[in-house]
Amino acid sequence: MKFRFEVIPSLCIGCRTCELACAFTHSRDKKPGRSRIYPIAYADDKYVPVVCLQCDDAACAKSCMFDAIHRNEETGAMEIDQERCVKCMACVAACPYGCALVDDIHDEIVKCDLCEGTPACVQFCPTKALVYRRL
Amino acid sequence: MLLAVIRRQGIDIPALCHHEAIEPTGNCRLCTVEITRENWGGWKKYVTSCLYPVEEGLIVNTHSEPVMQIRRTILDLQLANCPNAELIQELAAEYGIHETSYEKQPEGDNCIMCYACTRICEVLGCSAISPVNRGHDKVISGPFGEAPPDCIGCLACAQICPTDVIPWSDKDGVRTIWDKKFDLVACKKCGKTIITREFADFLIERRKLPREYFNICDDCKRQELADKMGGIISQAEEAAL
Amino acid sequence: MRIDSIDKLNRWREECRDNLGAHKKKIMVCLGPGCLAGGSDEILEEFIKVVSDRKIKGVSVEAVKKTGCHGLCARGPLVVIEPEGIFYSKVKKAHVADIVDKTVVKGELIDKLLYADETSGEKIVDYRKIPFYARQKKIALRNVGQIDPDSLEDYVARDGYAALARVLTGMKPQEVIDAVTASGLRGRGGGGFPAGRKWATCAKIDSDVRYVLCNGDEGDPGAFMDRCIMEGDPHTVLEGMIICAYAVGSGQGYIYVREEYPLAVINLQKAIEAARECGLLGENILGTGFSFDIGISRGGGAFVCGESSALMKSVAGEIGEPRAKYIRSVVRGLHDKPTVLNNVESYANVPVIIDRGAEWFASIGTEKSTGTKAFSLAGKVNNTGLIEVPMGITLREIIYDIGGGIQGGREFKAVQTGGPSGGCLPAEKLDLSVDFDTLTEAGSMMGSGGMIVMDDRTCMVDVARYFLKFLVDESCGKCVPCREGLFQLHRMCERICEGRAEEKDLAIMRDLSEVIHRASLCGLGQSGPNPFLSTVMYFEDEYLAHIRDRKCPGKVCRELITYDINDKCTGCLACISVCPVDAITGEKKKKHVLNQDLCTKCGSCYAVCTYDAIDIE
Amino acid sequence: MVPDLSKLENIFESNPKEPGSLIAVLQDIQKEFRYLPVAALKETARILRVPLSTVYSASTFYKAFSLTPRGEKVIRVCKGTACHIKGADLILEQLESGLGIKAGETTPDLKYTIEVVNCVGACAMAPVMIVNDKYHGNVRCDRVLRLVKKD
Repeated sequence: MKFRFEVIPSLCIGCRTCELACAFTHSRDKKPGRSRIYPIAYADDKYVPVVCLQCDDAACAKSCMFDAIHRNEETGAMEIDQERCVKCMACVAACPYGCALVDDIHDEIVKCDLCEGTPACVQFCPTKALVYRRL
Repeated sequence: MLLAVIRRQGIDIPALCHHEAIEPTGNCRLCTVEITRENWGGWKKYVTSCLYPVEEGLIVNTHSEPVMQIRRTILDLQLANCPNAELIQELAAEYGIHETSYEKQPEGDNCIMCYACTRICEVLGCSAISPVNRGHDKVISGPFGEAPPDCIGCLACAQICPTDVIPWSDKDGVRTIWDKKFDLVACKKCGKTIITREFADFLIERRKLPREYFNICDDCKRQELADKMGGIISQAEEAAL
Repeated sequence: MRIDSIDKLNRWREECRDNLGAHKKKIMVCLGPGCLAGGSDEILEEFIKVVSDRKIKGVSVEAVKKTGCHGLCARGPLVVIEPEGIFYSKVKKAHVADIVDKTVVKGELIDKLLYADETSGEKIVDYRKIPFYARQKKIALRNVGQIDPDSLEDYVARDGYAALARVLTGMKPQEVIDAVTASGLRGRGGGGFPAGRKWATCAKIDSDVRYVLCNGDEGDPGAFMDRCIMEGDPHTVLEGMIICAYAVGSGQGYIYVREEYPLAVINLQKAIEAARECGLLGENILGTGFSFDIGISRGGGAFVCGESSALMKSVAGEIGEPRAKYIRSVVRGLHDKPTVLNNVESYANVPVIIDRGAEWFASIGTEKSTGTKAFSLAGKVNNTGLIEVPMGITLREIIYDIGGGIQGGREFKAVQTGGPSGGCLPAEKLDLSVDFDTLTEAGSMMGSGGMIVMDDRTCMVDVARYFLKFLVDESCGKCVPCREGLFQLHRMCERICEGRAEEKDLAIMRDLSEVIHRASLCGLGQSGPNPFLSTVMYFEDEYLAHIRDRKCPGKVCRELITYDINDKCTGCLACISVCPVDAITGEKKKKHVLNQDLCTKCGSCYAVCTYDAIDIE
Repeated sequence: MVPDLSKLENIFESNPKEPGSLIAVLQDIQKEFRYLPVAALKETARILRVPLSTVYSASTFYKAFSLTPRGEKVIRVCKGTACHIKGADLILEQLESGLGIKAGETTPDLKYTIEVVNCVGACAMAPVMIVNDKYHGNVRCDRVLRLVKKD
């Protein structure tokens, strides 16, 4: 892995720009996709942007019986191969952080793919609470 | 295989029994293409591209008239076999067929016998369902036409089915598929359900995943993560003060 | 006794010959499928009983021999008295004592059991002089009907395992392959692929394990040659396979026998055990260091398992659904290893090719189809039975000279070869040469060797419908063109037979046939439309008669015919007793009456009426 | 009628306990019980370590297997080409009307089963009918029932 995605909750103001950026980046057929990132309030006006941690020993990949989730060695992202995915929801159930998601609009299981190396959320975060940096 | 190369070129050819998660078997025949070689002296062969290996010097025609004739006839036959399958209707219409030329099967259940469901179940390691009987009487079913004992209710078969013919439902915390009922794991916090208890147990055992991963739903797990991180941050902030 | 050297085999052969003595009296009772259907097993028992009762000097119970199919099934049950070759036909249990007392003891002939020529009525004593036999040339069937299939001694006495001995001691594997290639032997299962080329390909592939398989899944309806070889001369199949195994470097083989042939399984099993016991099979064959063993795999009753990839799956204990053979089974076959698969008759030819030389074999038959071909002659021909003829013979010679013409002197209409994958040829094709390429060109095919003769009371549309129904039943159901296409083709054929079709349907059927042929996964589907295509090619007028005039010229299709009773009726009650729906009423010696409303047109009355009193319109 | 499953032990003993023995084991079971009892199939799946669905699939794919008990006398009518053109249909019709069952069925008293087979390889004697293992050649439709009842 050459890159790491970092979140700095203290900078997050819960503006949900990342959500919009993510959804629009993943649009298809003129329809935005489901956002893979969520600023979630843990206290009044305090937020944590919850997004896939791209775990080393990732439960999503382990739970996939059809070998559809693999790490992109370039970006470090655990990616779902939609051609192999049969939407059995194993990863959705297994991810300990709830970061494998059902995209009802496109009828797919989705998760953060780090936008192939240029995460839109990072670009659009007004407070620089999201960082993607080379190791 | 040839199909992958064809699709990579952006050429659209139908393939109903094809799925990356399962081995190709060539049931639907729709991905048939015409192949030849310079030294074949004009001789042509019709092969299913999902099964034909890529070879140097192969000349492939994906839309020649005989190939189109094959696809039209197969769709026409499928339209007679499963007149109510939307996917077949759409595809047939694409190939200019709106009404079948053959005798419609009144008992048609929209199954195109692609084996995708049985193959995915085999990949999963359950092989709960299989093709039963042979020839035109062939159906997909559990052993003895009953609820399959090896089924864990994962839904892979119903999801992979190109014509959506495997009925299932999730209702009141219970999933029903193949006439078998499964308890769905309910989130301990909000009650939301995602997969069946048997599927969860299967994953826990086969893939050595901790049981607690399956106790709560994805929504609550995200909230939990936020709360946990928030707690750490708050603590750090307090310590800093 | 274990034979651990070639010398020992040769010495034993001399012993066997002495024991059996070509000059000695022998009573050969045919236990081929045809004669068995006539009760020849009881006749054999009776012979054993009578001969042991009589205590005749020089004729012991050993003189009574059971054999495989002798050939002329139409005249069965058959008994042949050797060495004279006295041929007794239609023998009944009651004749046995007479045959022993008169013919065996005194040398007298029993006139009523002798063969009478179809036309002249002339009696022929020696079967070798009967035209049915005289016109044949036997290579693959050389021992069938001549030896006791359970006796390894019988086989060895007739040069059995001599070819194997020669191969193992004097020939390199490549030389064996060269010999088979030079002989021009082509696969007798129907495809006609050169056997030598198949063996050479298999031998060349780098692999630790190779398999030799024998296809005994004789699924074509109307074919029973392979059955007769497996039942009547099992050792020749084993010897052919062992020679093949030596040539390609295989240590294990399997014979796949169809479910319907239990006797073949028994006889092959006995032969395998006998050969193993003598060191002709198994470890260190004939003391040469070469090892090869054979197992039997029983089929489960599925025609499609005659297809090579399905057969291999079935041998491996799986469901016999074919796979795409873009990588051929000779490269990746049983358990994904290189595999040679030939049929029974092909292997039966191999020992003779080695024994008498490739050149000799190649001199028989035509240039591109060398050697002979076994056929089972059946249908409406007089001499139904098992024959072997040199390639290049004409259909007319087979049907009229050997087959003795059409039953009841009726008119020949068609001959069906190649089973469900083959086709029907009309009278104008009777002078065609019987070889792989000519038959294929004519729209039929050699097939495994079923030859069914049809007369003017056969409806060609019904024949097409019959084969299509067969294929619909036997389709594995995996791929769409075969499962749905043949199903629809059969439905349309049915509509023609029922007089519910339109002329444009024929065009749709032709187009559909083309696609089924091109797009099906395996040979069953690809050749599936042939029964329709060949009949519509040669008998289109019959199709049109059904469609335009709603008439069945062969008077077979029920929806298009009516039965009635004419004045020839003598009131014998036969038709009344046989009518399954009680549509015929009447009293003894009074003309019977057929109620058309009840009649299902099954034709039972016609079949039993001996007074020609049933009319079909 | 409850099948005596203790006979299964011999069958499993005489075949290698591996998935490749599936067809052979099913054949032995069919021979022993004259059909494939459900319990025997479940046991087969367990012992050979083959999915039950595969066992069931094979049981329905091959014609030699029957999932319902067959009669004491299994009458097999050959429908090979030669038999077809020589009137095999008539024989079948006689049997069906005479025994009151259709092809593939068994009489309620488990005495007779009628089966249709695609050629038994005795074409020269067409039409052919087999009662248990006894072949009858050149069968005439008016003699069918007598032959069946006699054997």
